[in-house]
Amino acid sequence: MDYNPLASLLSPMTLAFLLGVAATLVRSDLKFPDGVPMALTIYLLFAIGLKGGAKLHGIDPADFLVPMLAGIVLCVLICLWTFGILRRFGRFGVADAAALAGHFGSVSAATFAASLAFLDSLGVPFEPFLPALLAVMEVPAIVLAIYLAHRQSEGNRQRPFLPLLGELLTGKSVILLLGGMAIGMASGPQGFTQIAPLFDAPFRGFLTLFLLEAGLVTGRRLADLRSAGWFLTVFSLAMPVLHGGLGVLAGYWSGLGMGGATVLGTLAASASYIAAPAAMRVALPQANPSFYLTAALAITFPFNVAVGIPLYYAFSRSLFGV
Amino acid sequence: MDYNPLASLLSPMTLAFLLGVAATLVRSDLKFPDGVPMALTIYLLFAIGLKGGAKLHGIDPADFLVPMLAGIVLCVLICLWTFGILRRFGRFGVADAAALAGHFGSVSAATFAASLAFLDSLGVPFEPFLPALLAVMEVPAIVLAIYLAHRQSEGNRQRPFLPLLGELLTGKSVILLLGGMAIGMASGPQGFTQIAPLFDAPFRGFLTLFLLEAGLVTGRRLADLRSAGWFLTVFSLAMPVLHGGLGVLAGYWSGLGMGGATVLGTLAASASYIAAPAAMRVALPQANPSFYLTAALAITFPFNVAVGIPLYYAFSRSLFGV
Amino acid sequence: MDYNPLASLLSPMTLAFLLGVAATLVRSDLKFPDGVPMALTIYLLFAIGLKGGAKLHGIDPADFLVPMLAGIVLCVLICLWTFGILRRFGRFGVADAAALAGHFGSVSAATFAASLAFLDSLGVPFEPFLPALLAVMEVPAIVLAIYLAHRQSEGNRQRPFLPLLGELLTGKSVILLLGGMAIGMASGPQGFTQIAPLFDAPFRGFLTLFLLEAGLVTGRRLADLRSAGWFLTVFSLAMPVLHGGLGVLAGYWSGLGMGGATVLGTLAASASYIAAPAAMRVALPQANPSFYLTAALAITFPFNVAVGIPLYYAFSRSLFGV
Amino acid sequence: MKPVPMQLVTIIAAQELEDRLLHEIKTLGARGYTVAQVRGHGLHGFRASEYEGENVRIETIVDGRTAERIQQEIAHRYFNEWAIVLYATQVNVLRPDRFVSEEPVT
Amino acid sequence: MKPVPMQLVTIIAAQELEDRLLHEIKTLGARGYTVAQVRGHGLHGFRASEYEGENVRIETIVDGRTAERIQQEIAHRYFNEWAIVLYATQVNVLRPDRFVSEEPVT
Amino acid sequence: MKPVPMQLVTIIAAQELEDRLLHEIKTLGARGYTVAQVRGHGLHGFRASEYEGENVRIETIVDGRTAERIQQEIAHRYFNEWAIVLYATQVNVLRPDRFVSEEPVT
Ligand SMILES: Nc1ncnc2c1ncn2[C@@H]1O[C@H](COP(=O)(O)O)[C@@H](O)[C@H]1O
Ligand SMILES: Nc1ncnc2c1ncn2[C@@H]1O[C@H](COP(=O)(O)O)[C@@H](O)[C@H]1O
Ligand SMILES: Nc1ncnc2c1ncn2[C@@H]1O[C@H](COP(=O)(O)O)[C@@H](O)[C@H]1O
Ligand code: NA
Ligand code: NA
Ligand code: NA
Repeated sequence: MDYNPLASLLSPMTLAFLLGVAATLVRSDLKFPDGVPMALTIYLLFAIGLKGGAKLHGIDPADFLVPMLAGIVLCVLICLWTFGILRRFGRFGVADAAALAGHFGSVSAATFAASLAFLDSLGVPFEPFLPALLAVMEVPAIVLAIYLAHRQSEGNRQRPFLPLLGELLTGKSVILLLGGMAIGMASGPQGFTQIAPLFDAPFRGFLTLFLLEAGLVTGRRLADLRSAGWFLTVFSLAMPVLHGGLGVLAGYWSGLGMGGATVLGTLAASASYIAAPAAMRVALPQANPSFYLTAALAITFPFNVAVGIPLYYAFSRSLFGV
Repeated sequence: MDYNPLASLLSPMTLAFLLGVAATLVRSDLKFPDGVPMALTIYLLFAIGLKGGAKLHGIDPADFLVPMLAGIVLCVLICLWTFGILRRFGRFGVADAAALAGHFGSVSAATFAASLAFLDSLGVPFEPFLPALLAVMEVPAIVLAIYLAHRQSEGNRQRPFLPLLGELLTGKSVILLLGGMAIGMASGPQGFTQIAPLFDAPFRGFLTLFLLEAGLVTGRRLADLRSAGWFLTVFSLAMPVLHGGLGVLAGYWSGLGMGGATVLGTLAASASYIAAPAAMRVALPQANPSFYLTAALAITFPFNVAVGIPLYYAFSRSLFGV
Repeated sequence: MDYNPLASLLSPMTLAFLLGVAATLVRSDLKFPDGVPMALTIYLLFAIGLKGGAKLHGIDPADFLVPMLAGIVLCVLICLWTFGILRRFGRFGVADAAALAGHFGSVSAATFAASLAFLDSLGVPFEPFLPALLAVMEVPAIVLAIYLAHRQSEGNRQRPFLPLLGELLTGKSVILLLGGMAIGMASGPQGFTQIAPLFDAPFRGFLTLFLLEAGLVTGRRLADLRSAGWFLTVFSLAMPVLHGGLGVLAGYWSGLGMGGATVLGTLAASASYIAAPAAMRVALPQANPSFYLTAALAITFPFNVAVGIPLYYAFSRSLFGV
Repeated sequence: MKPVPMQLVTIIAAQELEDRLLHEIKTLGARGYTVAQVRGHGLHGFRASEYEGENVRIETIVDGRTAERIQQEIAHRYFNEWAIVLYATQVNVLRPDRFVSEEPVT
Repeated sequence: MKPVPMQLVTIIAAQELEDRLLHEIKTLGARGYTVAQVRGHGLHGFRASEYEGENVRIETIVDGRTAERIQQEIAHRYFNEWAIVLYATQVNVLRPDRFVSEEPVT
Repeated sequence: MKPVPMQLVTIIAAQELEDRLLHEIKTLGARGYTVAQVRGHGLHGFRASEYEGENVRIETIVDGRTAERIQQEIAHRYFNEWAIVLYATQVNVLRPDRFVSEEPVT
């Protein structure tokens, strides 16, 4: 199998993202109508869930218990050490450090989708239960981060913790991913065939549109890079590489194949920019959104899509000795 | 032909609806952006019309005259007796009883689409002109119900009746269904092939999304069940069974096949929740929307999708001696 | 090759447009939700670009240099003479005449798409670089028209010209068309295959929806026909025929095939109704939008879709001696 | 330019009434209006989804006399049957004549 | 009918707060409200995309006493931590009783 | 906290002007604003579809002096050529200092 790392940079997905960034930089009036980005998000999450679920039919749950545990442990660790690093070396306040830690410990569905599309285009197989990994790795770090912030702040107006946890576990991404998987599993491959012309075939096309829009938003955020400072910039480029490597290793050890390990690496390296910002806005309103949005959306996300995924894949290949 | 009634409950369509209800019950923040539900409605109605029209090519109009008449008569009768029952036994006021009668006498396009998807998945054939049935059965009961309310109310501020009729006959569902059929017929199967990748193949996928959203709205309405009262709840479960049976019989007598009779039963059993609420808001503003929305959307609709359609199909099978 | 001009009138695209007009005339409440028309526009422009770009792979740039130059020259000439005619014979003010000249000198992406769909349905081949033609022919006449208006007006509050040019060259249609082509070219046919299920197969279906909506807007504009006056009405029907003929000739001379010449004719004949109105609102706010919107959207556009395209095609056939 | 007081009349009503209400206020002398999509809750329950119907907020700046006429007319024709909320606010504008009704009060 | 002065209380806040704020104002005596989707910019930065979150504008017409209670309560509970803008305007309505709080002031 | 009167300046204008107008009001001292998508009709005809362009309503709460400056500047620069409606309303806010312009009046 001949592998050309440039091909990933030249995929329609990556290029659409760059087009979006470029359009903002030249001050184009291109703008998706209100509601369309959210509609695309709903489609992507639900489609990921459905497709994964349909393939789960007849798979032994034991197969994915270990990778799942590995994923969750990784998220918790990432959250803890990024919090520490940001506090000590970045000199961030408690709320800002915690919010950022929650973002890096959680995962990005769009990056996940890009990694699947990447593997698909190379014909590399991967485990059907990966969407479940995406779902379970989303929440833990966010919860932990909020807990860290609450513990260290002496504010008396903290929101009670339990309802917050409830809100997170019923957030739209969890509902759509797990709900989609349940539907895909219950209705089986036969059921999925009925809806595949919407949820399977055009998936990469919709992802391309989504990334075009994400590029537009990223472009607007690039102006904030200066206010984010060089520490956060370097942090948002270096940590994904570290986390990606650890993720690939964790995948290898927990029994995933070369494709699955690449995806676990991608998940670990990715920073949430849908679920985490929404949660932080509610739970840590005192944290500055400029920091976490710029880091997750404008730096880590494009880095992973363009450079990270091929990197983690190359590492996985060498690890599996291909 | 082996038939498993559980398969309908486990279709992605039905499950998506249940997911929507469940998401609301656990207070998820999942919500479709404004405009998306309406866009899905427009797509479904237009696609139903186009597909039906394309298949009408070369069919003798005489074939569907009798089923259409049967359908209209059924709608009128349903409207009359539900009005009587609600007035006498339910002790509803004139406006509320009339509004409810209009909903049950009219038909639901989503339920119709679910019944076609159901038959498709079983490989049961049905007549191509059924969408025309859907179109002609929408308006009569609504008009009759408004007339009933106006006749019995001594108010002096009644809106004149004729413009109201005009509004109903040019409502978006009639325009999209009949317009779609006309286009499908005029451009023929060859014309339809050009647009089938949008209006045919992904139809069930879009229906799944639509039902997910309908589930979200239904979930919110479930809280109103109490205010609807037990009479309306029982009514909204029992009448569909009666109407469904009558519809299947009417289909049988008027020359439809087993599939067509199932669909006519479904139409009779279904309660409108797009055209009728819109009409009632304008024509009977004094009627309480909680009653008709809860009955049509939160009770009758899910009942038909999950239980009713397989029931009417089973009845049709036994009637046709399969 | 047997060619039946009626088939174009009976294509789902044309019929959907007529349905939209009819729906408005009977005062239907059919209305696309806010944002959907813009989402469809974005889709169409991006899809046109992607598809064209993917086919450009391995084509000699020299092949399309001459047709492009021919297209631009045509746009400039059209802008100049329509301005003259409207000033002298139509007795329009400077701003109104310039705004109209900019619309007729520019091009309409929807008309372009309709002409491709028309050729496709007849199996007539055309050059892959035509979308680039669409892109380069959009801006020149708009810029020229604004320049004409500014030169002839003694107002002291003119907006500086350069930023205006920048705004036009980074307008969403240019970005999506050229950006789409670049992506299509860079990722090649193999990249396009990945996204074709969204951007290729359902293209005509989305175009049908777009035209349905354009019909709704056109219907509302028809009431303004009276205020537009008979001169503008005749002008908006006659000029396209002239421009269409010249465009076909220019295509023939510049080395395009029969299909390409038909499309260049269509482009010349078409009047912009997305980019030009947006530009004129900003650059010539004193011009009356009723004139240009009614002319471009309610007269020239439907004329081209229903009558013009088959006409230019027939002319091209005879020119090429088929 | 000096700010001059005018009346801003706001109407919140079911979207289905939009065309009729706009026609009324134009007939009563309004020379412009602005419409926004809103959702709401009131004595007639929720109006916040496609099925329940949504509301529109119609705003028109008019002179005092026209404001009164609009309020009285809408109240007279719609208050009994419809879910409508109507109020007037004093605002200051710079070009009063562009808002003043051209028609004589009849 | 004669116009009677009432208070229109407007709250601009993050969409995530919508449900809680509506609950508060209902509890405090508001008998209806109207909600619109808006975007904005303020001391807490931009709120104009899916990722940044959007704002809602909540408007409720209430009697003067309820207006005061709403303003004090929201200020007390939300001003410290949240991006909220809150103001009251005097408006004239025709049917005052439909806006007056039913609950006694406690 | 005690309510303090401030000025709410509202601008209704073509969406194409949004960026420029926001820049103007920020330069003139506004410390925040809220924007809503609206459609409308006025002396310059309809603005209610993608082709006609839509309007935005920009609202900013400022102190009286800034309000006056904004009104005069916008009037001076835009009224001649553009379809713009501009008005000011008195509102009561609880935290006046968050709205008061930081810049000296020049
Ligand atoms: N007190 C209020 N304040 C603001 N808006 C209201 C109020 N009451 C009702 N509304 C709005 O007016 C619509 C109709 O009111 P109602 O007739 O009370 O149902 C509601 O859906 C709300 O959008
Ligand atoms: N001066 C102002 N005028 C109007 N709206 C404002 C103003 N300041 C803030 N807002 C709105 O209130 C939201 C929260 O404000 P802030 O807490 O200042 O970020 C902003 O996103 C704006 O929508
Ligand atoms: N009298 C008015 N009341 C409220 N809004 C208005 C009024 N006149 C104009 N507008 C709004 O301001 C925009 C531009 O106004 P105009 O310059 O009159 O066309 C319109 O599209 C409306 O949205
Ligand atoms: Na991560
Ligand atoms: Na029925
Ligand atoms: Na042209």
